[in-house]
Amino acid sequence: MKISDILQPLTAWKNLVKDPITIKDPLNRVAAPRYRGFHKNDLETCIGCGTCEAICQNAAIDMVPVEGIETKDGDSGLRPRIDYGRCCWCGLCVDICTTGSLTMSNAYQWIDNDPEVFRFIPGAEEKPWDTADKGYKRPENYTLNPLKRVSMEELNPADRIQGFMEIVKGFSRDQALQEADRCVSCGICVATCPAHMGIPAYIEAIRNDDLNQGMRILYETNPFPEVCGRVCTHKCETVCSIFHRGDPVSIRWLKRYIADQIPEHEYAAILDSPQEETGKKVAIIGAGPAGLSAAYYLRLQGHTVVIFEAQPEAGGMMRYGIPEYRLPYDQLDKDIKYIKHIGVKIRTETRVGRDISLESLHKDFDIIYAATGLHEGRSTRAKGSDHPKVYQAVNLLRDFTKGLEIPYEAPVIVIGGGNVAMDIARTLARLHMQKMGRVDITLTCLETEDIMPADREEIVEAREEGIQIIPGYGPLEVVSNGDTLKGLKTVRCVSVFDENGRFNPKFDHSDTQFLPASIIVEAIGQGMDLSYIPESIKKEMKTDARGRIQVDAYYQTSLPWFFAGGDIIEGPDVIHAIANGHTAAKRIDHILRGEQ
Amino acid sequence: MDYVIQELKTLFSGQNFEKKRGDLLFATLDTGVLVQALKHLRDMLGFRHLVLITAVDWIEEDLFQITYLLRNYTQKTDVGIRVFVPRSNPIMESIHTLWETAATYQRELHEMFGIDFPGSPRVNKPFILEGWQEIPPYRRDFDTKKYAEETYFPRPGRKTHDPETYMKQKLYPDGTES
Amino acid sequence: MSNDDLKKRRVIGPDGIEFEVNPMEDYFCTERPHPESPANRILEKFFNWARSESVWILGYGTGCGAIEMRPLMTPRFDAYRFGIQWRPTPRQANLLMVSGYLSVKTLKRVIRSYEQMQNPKFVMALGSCTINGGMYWDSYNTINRLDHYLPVDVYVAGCMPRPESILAGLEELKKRIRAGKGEGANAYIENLDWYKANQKKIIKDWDMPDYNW
Amino acid sequence: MTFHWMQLVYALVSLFIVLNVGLIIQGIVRKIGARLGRRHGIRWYQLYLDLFKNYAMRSAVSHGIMFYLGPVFRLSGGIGLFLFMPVIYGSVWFQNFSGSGDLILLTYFIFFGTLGMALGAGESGHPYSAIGITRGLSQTTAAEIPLILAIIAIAVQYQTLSVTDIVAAQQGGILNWTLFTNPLATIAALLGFLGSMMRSPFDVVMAPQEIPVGPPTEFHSNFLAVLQTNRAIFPMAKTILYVNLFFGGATNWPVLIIKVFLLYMWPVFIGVAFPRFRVDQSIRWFLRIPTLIGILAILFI
Amino acid sequence: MKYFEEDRSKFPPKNADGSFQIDLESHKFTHIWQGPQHPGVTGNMSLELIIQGDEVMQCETHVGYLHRGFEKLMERRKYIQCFPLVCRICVPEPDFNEYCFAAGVEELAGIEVPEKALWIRTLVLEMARLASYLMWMGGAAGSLGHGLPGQWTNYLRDYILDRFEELTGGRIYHMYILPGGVRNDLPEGFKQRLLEVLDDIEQIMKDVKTVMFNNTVFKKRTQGLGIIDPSWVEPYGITGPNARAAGIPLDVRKDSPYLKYPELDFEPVTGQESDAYTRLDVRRRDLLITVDLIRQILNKMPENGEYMAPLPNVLNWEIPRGETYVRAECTRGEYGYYMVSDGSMYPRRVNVRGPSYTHAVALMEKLVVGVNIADVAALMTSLHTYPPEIER
Repeated sequence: MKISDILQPLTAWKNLVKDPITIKDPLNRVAAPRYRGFHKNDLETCIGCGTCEAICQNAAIDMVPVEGIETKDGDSGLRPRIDYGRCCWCGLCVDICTTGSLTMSNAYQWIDNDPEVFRFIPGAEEKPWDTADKGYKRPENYTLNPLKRVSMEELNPADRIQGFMEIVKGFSRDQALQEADRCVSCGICVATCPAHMGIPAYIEAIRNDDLNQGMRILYETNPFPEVCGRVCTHKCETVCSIFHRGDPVSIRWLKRYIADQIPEHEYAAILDSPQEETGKKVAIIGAGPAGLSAAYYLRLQGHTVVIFEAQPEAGGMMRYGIPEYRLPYDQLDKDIKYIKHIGVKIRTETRVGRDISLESLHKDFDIIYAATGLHEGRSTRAKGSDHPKVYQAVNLLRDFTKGLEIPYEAPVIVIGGGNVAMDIARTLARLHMQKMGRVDITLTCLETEDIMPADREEIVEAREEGIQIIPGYGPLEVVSNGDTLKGLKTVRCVSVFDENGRFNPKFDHSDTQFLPASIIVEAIGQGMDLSYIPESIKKEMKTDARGRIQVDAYYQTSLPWFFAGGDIIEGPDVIHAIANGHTAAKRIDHILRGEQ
Repeated sequence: MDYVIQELKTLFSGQNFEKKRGDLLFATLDTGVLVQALKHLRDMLGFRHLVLITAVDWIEEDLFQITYLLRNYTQKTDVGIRVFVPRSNPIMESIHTLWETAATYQRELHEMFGIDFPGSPRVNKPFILEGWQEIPPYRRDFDTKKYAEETYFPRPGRKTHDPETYMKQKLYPDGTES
Repeated sequence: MSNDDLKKRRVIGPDGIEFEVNPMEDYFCTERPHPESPANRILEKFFNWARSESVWILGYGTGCGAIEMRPLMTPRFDAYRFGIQWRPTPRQANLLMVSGYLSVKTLKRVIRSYEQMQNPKFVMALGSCTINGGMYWDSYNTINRLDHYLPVDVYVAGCMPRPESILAGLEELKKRIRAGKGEGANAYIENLDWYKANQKKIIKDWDMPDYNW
Repeated sequence: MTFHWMQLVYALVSLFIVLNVGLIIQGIVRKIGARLGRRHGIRWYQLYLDLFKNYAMRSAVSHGIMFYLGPVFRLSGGIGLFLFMPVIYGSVWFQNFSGSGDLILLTYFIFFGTLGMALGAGESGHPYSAIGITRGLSQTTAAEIPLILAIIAIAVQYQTLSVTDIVAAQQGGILNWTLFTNPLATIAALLGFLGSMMRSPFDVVMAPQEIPVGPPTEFHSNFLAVLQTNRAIFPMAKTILYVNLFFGGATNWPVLIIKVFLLYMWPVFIGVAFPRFRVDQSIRWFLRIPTLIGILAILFI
Repeated sequence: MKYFEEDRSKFPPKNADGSFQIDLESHKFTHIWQGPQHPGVTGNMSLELIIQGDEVMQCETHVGYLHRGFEKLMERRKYIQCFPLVCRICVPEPDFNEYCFAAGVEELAGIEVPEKALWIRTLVLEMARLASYLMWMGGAAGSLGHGLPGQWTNYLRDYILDRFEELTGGRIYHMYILPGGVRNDLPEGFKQRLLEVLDDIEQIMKDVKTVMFNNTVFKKRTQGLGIIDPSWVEPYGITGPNARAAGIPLDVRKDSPYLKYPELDFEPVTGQESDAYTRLDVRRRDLLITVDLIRQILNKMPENGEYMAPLPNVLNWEIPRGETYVRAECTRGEYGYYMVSDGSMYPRRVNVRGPSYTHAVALMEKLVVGVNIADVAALMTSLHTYPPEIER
């Protein structure tokens, strides 16, 4: 026992004169700026994707409807409700939040004697911490779900311009798995897809490397996976929840990946075969996407389906409108062949109204479904546009597919800013390259570049291929000298739509341009040809002021035996056509089975 | 580590050698030679520290994997010895004579997996659980969520919606366009 | 070993006489408890004030939340200045702090500790786990809702609640006591059968006396 | 000295004063202890609240008649010690019942409470209580030895057993205090005092960590409140006894309170800086130096 | 003082294996429980003691009061969902769990962690060590009835927790070391504030040394208490400070360096006596080394840099089949995670090897025999056991 050991401890008494270090008012102490306290949610930004719910290991989050939040495209209308009887304040929900709407305040006090109250919808129910500006927010430098797309391999412009080879190479297995991995399976896209394809489900099938399952899911809603995997307008990707912070998932390419991987001869083994024959007969006019889709689903139900097609081959606009470099014909044939395989009969080069009358079809078949599409070009009606060297894009494309010679004399001017304009411009560019070794094509359209209806990548690729794009100018006059075309005078367009959003272009006549041209191609829209419907039937049918057929939600016209769908109802879009073919098929099936 | 592989291979016909890192090796042995092998590792090769004993339930193959992790403090290396016992009759020789502390691990394995170690001290006494009446909880076929929900019934009043189905109900109720 | 102690048996005493022991009857009171009514109004008000300003916590760290007791006891938060003190024995404590999840094994001890506390007594539940299971909502060994087994006066949200939160919870508890709402002990006795049924449902090896006062 | 009924009233008044002083001094001491730990500590009136609260508890479980009597014995020990001792020297009001020969009685009272407690805690049936009692009795006994030796020393020195006389003998200047007239006895008594005040390093009896909470493990509600009352009175009484025996007593309240407080701070001063001795260690400790000093004190008279 | 020591050579009789024959009905023994609701045990566990007089004859450790079945719960959670779970396994220093889990996942998944993240992780681990030691120091003093050091060290720990809160957004459970890196960079001015706390700690640790370690009563109580023979280290699987106090320099930080420890300059602290006092003192000195390590880390840490490796989508994160064992040195010894992945999104099995597993059960039961019951708490804190990592 050392004496110093007795005395040293007594030095503790020196603390008597020191101030206590106690926090004076602990109840109002503010937590650190990064503190993970109670949740806040910006209801406007939130899209209710439910990713927070998916990552919560405590099942603390419920997705619930909130008053005042409408369900709409890209917004489920649900909002997270957090159960503080479960929450562990890990903040993973904040980290993964696809929109960044969910954050945490640095408030931490919630005391109650009723255990039932500890759950609330951040943002919707007022809480004292709603205004707290400090608290945990997702750090900028990392993310729990990759935001960058897997880059898609494409032919470079110099190569692809040489011919009509497909530009997009498609995903390899690794790439597809990597891209599929980015999906958070929220399912927001399903509602936006016109066909309501089971997108998260087939992406999951890719992840699980179970492509057969993926194929089955695709065919549930869409018998054109190869086509849609290439040329779909992918509305789904515009609402992809990941799009809020990064690149959307390449849903279209993933779909194509599934279809590409499975050889045609395996389809039959993977997919459902038709049910027992019902003996009912359905005639379909037009072997385009709508007609074929309707045919496929009707045939699956066991009905006899015959398609009447005017052109030599089935496919409609998919074949005669879309150039081969975007949609190779063998891929289209792969889809169509399977539809034929299950027993759909296609009578090509049979134009209804010319080779066979609608009345006789009505007599032979229980139901008729007309999906004749938009195959008539529309004119700009600019001065001089009736010149023979002014062509319609749809006609040129159709002729080109049929293998006919089409005019290509340089310089070419294409009028229009949509995908059809791009298609014809790029087709002609390839022709130019093949025939002349250079590209001399100018594309002009009313819309400025940011509102051009064409897909962004189309514009980029067109430029890469040497096409000059002059957006924001409207055609004023086609200048010609007899049979030879001189060029096109354009005028700057100030605005395309008026305040009500109606098409009503305004021009600034002080700013005009003259573009020299040998031929001009108009690609500003298409019209329909309903001449196959006899006047007697047309009279009974309800039509609107502009002569368009009126249908109900199931594409049934006022005549119970007559359905109409596809582009003639919805306007030009493959996926819409496929979707309403499917919808009509379901309804027709009901009627044929005598159900309501 | 190569000499360890060599010894285990020749003396105890070890298989499936897996070098995880420079200082971590996993090997599979037969249950029969395990105690001998561990003794050899301990006394001859210097793996004198028992890091842990644990089990993995490979229910698909109907096997329990028991892992013995040993450490050599002079070489600073670890060896993980795997043995497999059938799930239907999980009995393993006890190694509490080699390491006193092994008894604790074996007690836990007995309770949590139902693997028996005859002769291990207090192996049949409850260790962590009290009044447990179900199958041993760490077995894969024991569903903890189901058990918890049936026994402790979570607070009612919770209902969640799947965005995909909810949007379907709202936007296209019977499969048509809105 | 523990269970054997509670079995009926014959023992030889230090003086050599053999006698029978039935611990469940001999050591514990089997009489059913009854609610204790408050004193008259004015006196009760004074008492409640005294109770609220002298909260003695049973120093039983049942779960992770107990780690925040140390800061409360020590200089930084110093709960003593608010009349809060810790007691090592349940007999002398009047607040049971259930600091988070309760495994079944602990619940058994918590119930016994709670029952040994004297009326009026209070229960404060910390953290998500006591409200709806928290992190361990799907664990086979932890309860989900404390209010099924004990009458809870105040819940404090958090995982785990910060000391500041706990202090705020204690302030809330004091308010409730002063308002005469801290009658959990009587509520427990009035609904004893329900509580006991819930408790016995999950404590499969119920080897203790029913009431343990 | 004759007995008047009025003395009862006087005694009650002084009891009341000393109870309050005891509670407040305890509160202040705890605040001082807290200050060393850099915190505020309890409010100075917290002990009143605790006392009220414990009296206000609605239920109480008794384990038998001795369980009930234990705290009562303990309190009577404290009150007895206090009542048979002059509080203010020369004051009619506060001389209590200090007759002649009461030093023996007082030493008995110091031990009386502990014995009563032993019976009560024993009845509670809690093993912790039993361990606490064993510890308490052995340690108190050991701590009493130097005290008793010191008392014998001063009894020999002053040739009386009456506290009043001892106080009287110390009047008339600070150098008349036993502290200076018999420093060895004072040191022995002060060392013994450490042991009887239930503070570190001699508080293993009440230690919460070292297994038992001590004898009061099972005591609660009113029982505990009685013990708490005693805990206010008993140390006060003990300190007053020391003041009377070694520090010249007091002729008025302020002097008494100052002396009591300073003396009370002595074990606190040591206590906060040290952990606890185990009970065997503390017994050994008491039986060494303090006992030696005590014996020396007697020898040097 | 031999006179006080009773002759125990004959009684109680011993069994063949050296344990005592105990007949409770003979009334020569007392059967008591220390814990679970007792301030004298660390955490929520209990010791079932059979004592004769003041001496412990037999001890059985009871754990399981905190069992939540983490290893089972992890089997039904995705890897990222396990991340908030693991830190709950050990409350005073959750970061070792986070680190081990993250390191295990990274190893199985083959993720390269950025340099800066490694430094921050090292910093976080050392801060956690500091916090844990400080709190434990208070407990160790408290178990001997010494309140003051506990008060001081606990407020220092609170300062560290404040720094943690600032850095990680969490006070106790930091949930900061994600597989792949760490969740956030150091905030503005963090280093400065941390250094101030370190200065405080060094200051107070001097006081702790004078008041606690240079204290005659403290020495009397702890010297010679619970001596661990160096030869027990291997059969009982003793690691960390408990082994170091026996003169065996086991320190994972040195033996199998991880994170940035190879770049830091330190020597493991060892002691010779191997009693409770040495164990406490080894930890005190280790604490000071930690303070020094944090200073070194702050000096050497690069200012800028990525702190997170790119992760795949964590919701669909599949980890290739494999197994591994990752260890770290926590305040109590070797902390390890044995992880088995079966190639799915969910771990097949995660087994946590806490150092207390061996210290609190087998070793405790052996050491406590023959000890005075008043010293049991001190013995326990000197082993620095912590129940949740035993039963998980």
